Amino acid sequence: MQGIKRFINQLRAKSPWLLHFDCGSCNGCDIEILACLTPVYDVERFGIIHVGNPFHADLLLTSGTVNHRNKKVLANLYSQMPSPKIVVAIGACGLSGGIFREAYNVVGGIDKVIPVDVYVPGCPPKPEAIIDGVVLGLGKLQAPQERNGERKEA
Amino acid sequence: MRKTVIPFGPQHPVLPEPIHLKLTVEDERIIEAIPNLGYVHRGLERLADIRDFHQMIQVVERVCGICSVIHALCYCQGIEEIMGVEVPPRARYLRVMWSELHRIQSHLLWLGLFADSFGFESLFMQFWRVREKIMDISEATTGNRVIVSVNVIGGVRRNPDPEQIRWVLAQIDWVEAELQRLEDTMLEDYTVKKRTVGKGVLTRQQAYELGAVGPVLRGSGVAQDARQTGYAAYGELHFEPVVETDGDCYARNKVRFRETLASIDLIRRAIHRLPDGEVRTKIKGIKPPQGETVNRVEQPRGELLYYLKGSGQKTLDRVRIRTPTFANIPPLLVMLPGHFLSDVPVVTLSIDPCISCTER
Amino acid sequence: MTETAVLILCGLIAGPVVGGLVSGLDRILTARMQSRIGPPLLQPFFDVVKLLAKEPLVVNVWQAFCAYCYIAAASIALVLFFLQSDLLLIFFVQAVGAVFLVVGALSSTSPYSQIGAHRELLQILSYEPLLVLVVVGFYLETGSFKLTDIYAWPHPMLLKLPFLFIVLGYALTIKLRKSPFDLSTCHHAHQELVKGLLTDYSGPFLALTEIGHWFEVVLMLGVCTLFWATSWIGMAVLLAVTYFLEVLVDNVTSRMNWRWMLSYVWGVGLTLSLVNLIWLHQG
Amino acid sequence: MREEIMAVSAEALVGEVAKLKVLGYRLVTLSCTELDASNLDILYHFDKDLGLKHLRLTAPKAAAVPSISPVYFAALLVENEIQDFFGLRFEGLVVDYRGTLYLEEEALKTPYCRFSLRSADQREGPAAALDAETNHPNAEKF
Amino acid sequence: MDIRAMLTVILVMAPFGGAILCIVLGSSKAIRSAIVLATGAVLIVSALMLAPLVPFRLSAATFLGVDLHRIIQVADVALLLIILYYGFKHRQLTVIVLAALQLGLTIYLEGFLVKGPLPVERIFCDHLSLMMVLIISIVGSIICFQAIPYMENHEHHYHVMRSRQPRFFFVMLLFLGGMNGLVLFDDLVFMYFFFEMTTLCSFLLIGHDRTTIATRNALRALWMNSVGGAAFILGIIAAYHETGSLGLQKILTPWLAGSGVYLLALALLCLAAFVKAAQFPFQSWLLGAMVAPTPVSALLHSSTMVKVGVYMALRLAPGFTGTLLSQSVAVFGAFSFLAGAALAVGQSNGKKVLAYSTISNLGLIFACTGLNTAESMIAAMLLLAFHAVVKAMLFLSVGAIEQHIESRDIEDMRGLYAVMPLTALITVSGVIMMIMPPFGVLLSKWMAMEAAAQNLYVIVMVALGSALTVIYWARWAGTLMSDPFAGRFRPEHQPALTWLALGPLCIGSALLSVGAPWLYLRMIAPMMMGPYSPAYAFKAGGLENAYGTFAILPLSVVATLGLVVAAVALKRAFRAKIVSPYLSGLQTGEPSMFRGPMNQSVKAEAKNYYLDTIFGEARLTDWVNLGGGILLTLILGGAL
Amino acid sequence: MFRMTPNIVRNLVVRKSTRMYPVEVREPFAQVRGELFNDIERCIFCGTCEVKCPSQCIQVDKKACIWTCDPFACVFCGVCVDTCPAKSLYQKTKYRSPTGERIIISQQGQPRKKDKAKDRAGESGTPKGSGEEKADPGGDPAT
Ligand code: NFV
Ligand code: SF4
Ligand code: SF4
Ligand code: SF4
Repeated sequence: MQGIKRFINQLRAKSPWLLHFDCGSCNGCDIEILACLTPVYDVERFGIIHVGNPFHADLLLTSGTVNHRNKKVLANLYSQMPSPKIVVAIGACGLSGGIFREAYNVVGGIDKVIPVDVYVPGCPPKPEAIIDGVVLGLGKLQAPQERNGERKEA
Repeated sequence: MRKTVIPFGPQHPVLPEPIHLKLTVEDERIIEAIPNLGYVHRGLERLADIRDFHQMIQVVERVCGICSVIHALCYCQGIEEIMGVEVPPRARYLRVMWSELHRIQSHLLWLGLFADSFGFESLFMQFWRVREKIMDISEATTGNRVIVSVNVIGGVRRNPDPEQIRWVLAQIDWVEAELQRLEDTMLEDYTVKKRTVGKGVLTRQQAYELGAVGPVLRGSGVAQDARQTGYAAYGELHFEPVVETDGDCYARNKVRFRETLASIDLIRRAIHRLPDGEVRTKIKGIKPPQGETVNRVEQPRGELLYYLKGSGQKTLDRVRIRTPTFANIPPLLVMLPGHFLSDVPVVTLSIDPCISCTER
Repeated sequence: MTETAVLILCGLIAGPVVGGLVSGLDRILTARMQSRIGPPLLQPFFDVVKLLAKEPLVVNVWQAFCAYCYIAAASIALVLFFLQSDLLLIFFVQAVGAVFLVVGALSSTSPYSQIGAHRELLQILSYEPLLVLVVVGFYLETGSFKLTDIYAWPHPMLLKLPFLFIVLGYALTIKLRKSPFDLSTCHHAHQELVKGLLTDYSGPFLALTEIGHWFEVVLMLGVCTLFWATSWIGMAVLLAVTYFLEVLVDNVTSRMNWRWMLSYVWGVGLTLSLVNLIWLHQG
Repeated sequence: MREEIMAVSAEALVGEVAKLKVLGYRLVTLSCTELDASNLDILYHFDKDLGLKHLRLTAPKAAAVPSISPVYFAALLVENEIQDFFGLRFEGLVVDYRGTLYLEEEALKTPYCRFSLRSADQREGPAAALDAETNHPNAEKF
Repeated sequence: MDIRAMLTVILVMAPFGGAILCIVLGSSKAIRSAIVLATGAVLIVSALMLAPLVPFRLSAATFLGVDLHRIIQVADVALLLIILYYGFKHRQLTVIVLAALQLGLTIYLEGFLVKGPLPVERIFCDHLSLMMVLIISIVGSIICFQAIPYMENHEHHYHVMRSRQPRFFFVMLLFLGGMNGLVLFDDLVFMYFFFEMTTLCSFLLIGHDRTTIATRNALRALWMNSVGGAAFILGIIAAYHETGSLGLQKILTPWLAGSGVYLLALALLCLAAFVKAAQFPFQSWLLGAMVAPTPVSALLHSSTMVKVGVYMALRLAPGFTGTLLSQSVAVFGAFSFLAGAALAVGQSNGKKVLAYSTISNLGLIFACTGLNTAESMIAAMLLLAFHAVVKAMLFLSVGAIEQHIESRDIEDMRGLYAVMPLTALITVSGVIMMIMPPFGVLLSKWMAMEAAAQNLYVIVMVALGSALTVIYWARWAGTLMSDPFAGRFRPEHQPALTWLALGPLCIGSALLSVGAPWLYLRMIAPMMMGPYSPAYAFKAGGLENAYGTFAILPLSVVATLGLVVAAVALKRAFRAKIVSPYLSGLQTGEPSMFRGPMNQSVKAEAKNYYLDTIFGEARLTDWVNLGGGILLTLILGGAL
Repeated sequence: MFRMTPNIVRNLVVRKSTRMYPVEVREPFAQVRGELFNDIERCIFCGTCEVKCPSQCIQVDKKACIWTCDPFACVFCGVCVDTCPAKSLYQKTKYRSPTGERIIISQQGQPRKKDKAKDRAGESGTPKGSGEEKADPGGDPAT
């Protein structure tokens, strides 16, 4: 039983399907995320598919600042993802609101709304950094019990 | 009739950015499209209250990552105009170079996304593969891939050496060669044409009156491009706008593709005529901006307008940004009805929407 | 009896194994065509196992039910194929799966899944008649609908049914959900319908539909082998070429819309098959 | 500003704009700035063959301004935006979002009215609560 | 008296008796119900008792001492006079002309043409008749049972002051008797009488509600069927002229196939059959008939009366084997199959979908009849039986649904599972039985396709048509289950008689499907003689012939197993977390609502595709009528 | 319809354009603006960076000589680096790596006079300041 569990957890890290939600980003981070999918970085090597649908996703990549309108969307999407799930916040905006922290319609980073597992700093982060972040997230996917989010949900 | 109501976006794989369209369709034919914005609205114009006019450069760059260079350029030109700062010639040429590089990457990005919007995944991959080269140029010459932070008031921050310039030339040659290989597919392929020709038609009259800008306007046969005003060094580079007359998605596609090639050409010419000398005028000691101005430049998506107003303080009274997509959304709303659901991504993408620019 | 049992087992195992491998190969080939490296060959299996281990979320329990029915029908169809049963019957059983998939998608209230379901219906509408005509072509040639007789036929069928093979190609492209016919749902989700038909399936239920799809892929490829059933080499070459062409077409075309699909597939497909059938009738 | 600016009154506005349309001008945009606690300054930018022309309207916040969106459909977005930002009412908008184009209830109302905002903090209810937990380092600067 | 004769008399006369009782005593609900139930029970029992006794021939010379032929002559004239009366009452010129024509022809036939004493062996009951009798008696009675609560509700809903139910049940029961008579008699004149009787019953029942539209559609049905009647009597005259006989079995003498007049006679009889079965271009009466209360639609317009058409064609088929007429009937039938399916795709009115589907299936039966091989005849008969049962059940479900949600539009049935779960499930299983193996309808369709493979025109149309069929059924089934409440099961209340009708029909049709091999062996194989040789062997739990095999029993077993597994899995799914469907991240928590522009809640809804631009009635009707008309002309012209 | 075919076939035969990150790591270009560091030894706590930073993510406590930076808010624009009078700030070419939790950089330096700083600019002083990266307790996510 234990072996099977470990095996499955290993497979989880081999097939992370990601959902990208642009949560009020300036596109800088978005295009870098997209760039990861394209030939030069080709994250499909790791089995990553951009599924575009929370029901199929294991990994939520969010970029940008949370604002009052999109925070509901963000929470909705998160709730539609089947666990185990990992949230990776991309870019200064997603981490803390970045340069827009003080703007009136900015709530702050992603973690104001949903639990974040990995923070990828940068404005925007390089595709390499995003890949690093995803890999870090995969580690957490393999050991779901240590996850931040799980703790919260339990 | 049987109406289907579809929430299209904000999270939707064909929309790279969150915008919501409440689509009412009948048997897949759109009869009404009502947009809802505000998913990217940050309110950064208001940040001018707490950031001084230098810091605002970084802020307006982050209006949008795809067109950041030109945002900063427009902003700096506006401030320079109010403050009466003269920009050194080398800086003006470098500004052209970086602007055009930026335009190329933005257009390549769009060409890829557009290919994706009609389900041509491999073409998407090819455009983005080529685009990485431009990103490399950015990274090497400015220090960052996307938001390059290269414009400052009074000039530019980096001064590439001749070695680098030669390297840039070699890279864009490669890009041009690759693009020519893709041209046949993007402009002549049967399935591509089937999906784009006759879709989202905007007549010349409509485009003009609805205030369309950029490739949307030029795709409808109006030869208007803010670069014709000759800002930066465009006046000396004999710039010619690219025009197509059909006004459909295919025409816009063609405009953008040809513009990409034209930009490569512009870079070559700019580099060719690149003067030596300073790249940055010192502005120490000049009073902070006082007065108001309107400045316009050409973004990849069309004409960008900054209205700046200062009252001699470190912070500006008002920064108002009218981005090209903001101007192109009303034409989009006119174009959508009557098309099929499967054309929504194509028609929407054909204006190259940039929501973060629109909402700021 | 034992032989039957072995064949049944073969069908049940070959479906997922071969189907998964084929789709793994497909992904690699696609990646290479796009100048990428692509995932490992076993990636589809990783995906499915992972999906099976995910938390089950449902939007409507009937969807889950339909997923089971889909995979059941798909596997039965393949088993019948291995048992060399009646070809027409096999297609009918296969259609059951397709219908259940549609019903499942319709049972969600999301417009994406519903529109996807309707597009899938239109896809069924496009390829079903073609498949029937292909089967009729076999019948006219061999005088039987039974696979035993068709496999026993001493001449390569391709020589007599070349147009019907092209027609089957259309059906195959639709069934494999490849461009230009990936309308109801597609492998890469950059589509106006998100994931269309499969939008609201998730976790284990999505895995079921995926495995069901593998069964169908193997079944369709099996039907392709009928066209050169006289030698193993011919069969293998035919399969390889067909599949390569499928992937190629997927990569050199954009997605079209269903109106085009219906008129094109019916127009060209029916004409081609009629030409071929009349030829068979005369000859 | 380099280009000419023509002052208009609210009553003459639509007529003036219609006249420009006949002359072949197209609307570029509107720029709105708060002058003081009760007045707004609206600039209407027009363009013809890359030449600009501006109309300047000084509008009291309390009174509604006639919308020019029936003349120029393109004005619809920007007028809605000004409704959001400054709380000014435009009468006769083709599609009226009533101040919800960008903003949710929790967000600041009329965020660009710094004079009035300073006097009466309009944040209330959930917005205020959210503010408290956001605790911007520069919050006091607002 | 011979038991067979007794049963025959009961099967024909008991409903008449019941009918008369209904109109005399039926003003009280209880008595009326009792009469209907009793009649139904008698019919069911006698039909079942008849089963082991077939085939047989009986002579029937007199009834209660009067010459039977004389009775029929008088009744015939009376019937035509009644029709004439209705024609005058509603000032419908077509009806008057056609009725007068028929009257004239009847008198000509009876008075001038028919000479000499007629043979009295008038009753002929083989397995085909038996199958019809079973359908009429069992399915028909069940439908009448459900009509009891239905009509109660119906009148309640329409605020009918004076109940017209006695009249309603009078006609319904009368009709049952007429139908039994039609299939048990072999004498063409008798058949003609009963044929006209069903026409009249249909007219009365369609117009039952007396609304303008009901009256109009009833009149349309009347005049169209009168065309059929006229063709019928003309056919009789031609047949008598050619063969000198009025016995159906007698006139089917293949050696006459070369004769033009003989073929014309058969073609005319086929024409009558086409009209009765509402084939294109006569489909409009059947669609109009959908305004009638739903039990009427179930009884007359799907499972019994329209089947008269195919019954006649099946009877006539041996008479035209190998002729051009046969070919054209096949093409005509296939065309109807395709056109009916296409038009059904364009419909959102549930009853109209059912109506078109009926037309379509009848078309397939005609096509099989026209193909005229052993396999195709088997297919035709199986389809006849299965279609009757399943379609009746679907009609009754729609009736129940209609009364509950007050709409018969498929769009309004969206998420019906949440409102009436059991009925929804029964409807869905009906749909499944219509399109999926191993159920009987598909079994017969499979046989039909394999039989049709030789005929390119037919197979192409059948292939297209069956794909279209899948569309409209699957769409409907999905719509019923499209439940925003995600599958919570609520109890549902229906009158006991409704369950009594729906339950047995549902279970019965499933069992019948499993029993298809025996149905074939017992009921159909014995009839495969003359030009037809028994085609299928019962092997390994399936039916198999030289070129095809359909493993019914193994598939049924596997399907049942699969169902059990899926049901177990369903239990797991019931425990799973239920989430809102994908709405681009905008869902608000209420079912299918999303947060749209201007911060408003908007309902996300998707409507089915009806492809009006391709398959809409307005678009297609003229074309299919033209097509049907041309083919019909070809049939009649080709016969000459 | 098959105009893309030459490209596809070409892609099949020529080298793939994929960079095998993380197996092979490409050298970053020179002058790339990566992770920000403060050579706290040199810092004179003048506060210029705090004033100039467009993201306002630096706080300089002039009295206690603490230089704090929120790396999650930093946009790596390099303005602080350009304006730092003591040239104590610098950016590496490597980007800042992702982490699992919130971090605040806080560095404690030694108080010193402005003019002194210029003298000592050339010297390589022994590190006296202590830099630390610590998890920020305030960064607890809210659900
Ligand atoms: N080009 C551009 Fe922008 C600007 N300004 C605009 O719509 O991309 Ni994000
Ligand atoms: S972190 Fe920078 S690049 Fe990313 S969204 Fe924010 S401003 Fe744009
Ligand atoms: S600007 Fe340089 S010296 Fe001044 S406080 Fe900042 S880091 Fe220290
Ligand atoms: S790099 Fe830019 S954002 Fe980061 S600390 Fe320096 S000035 Fe601030």
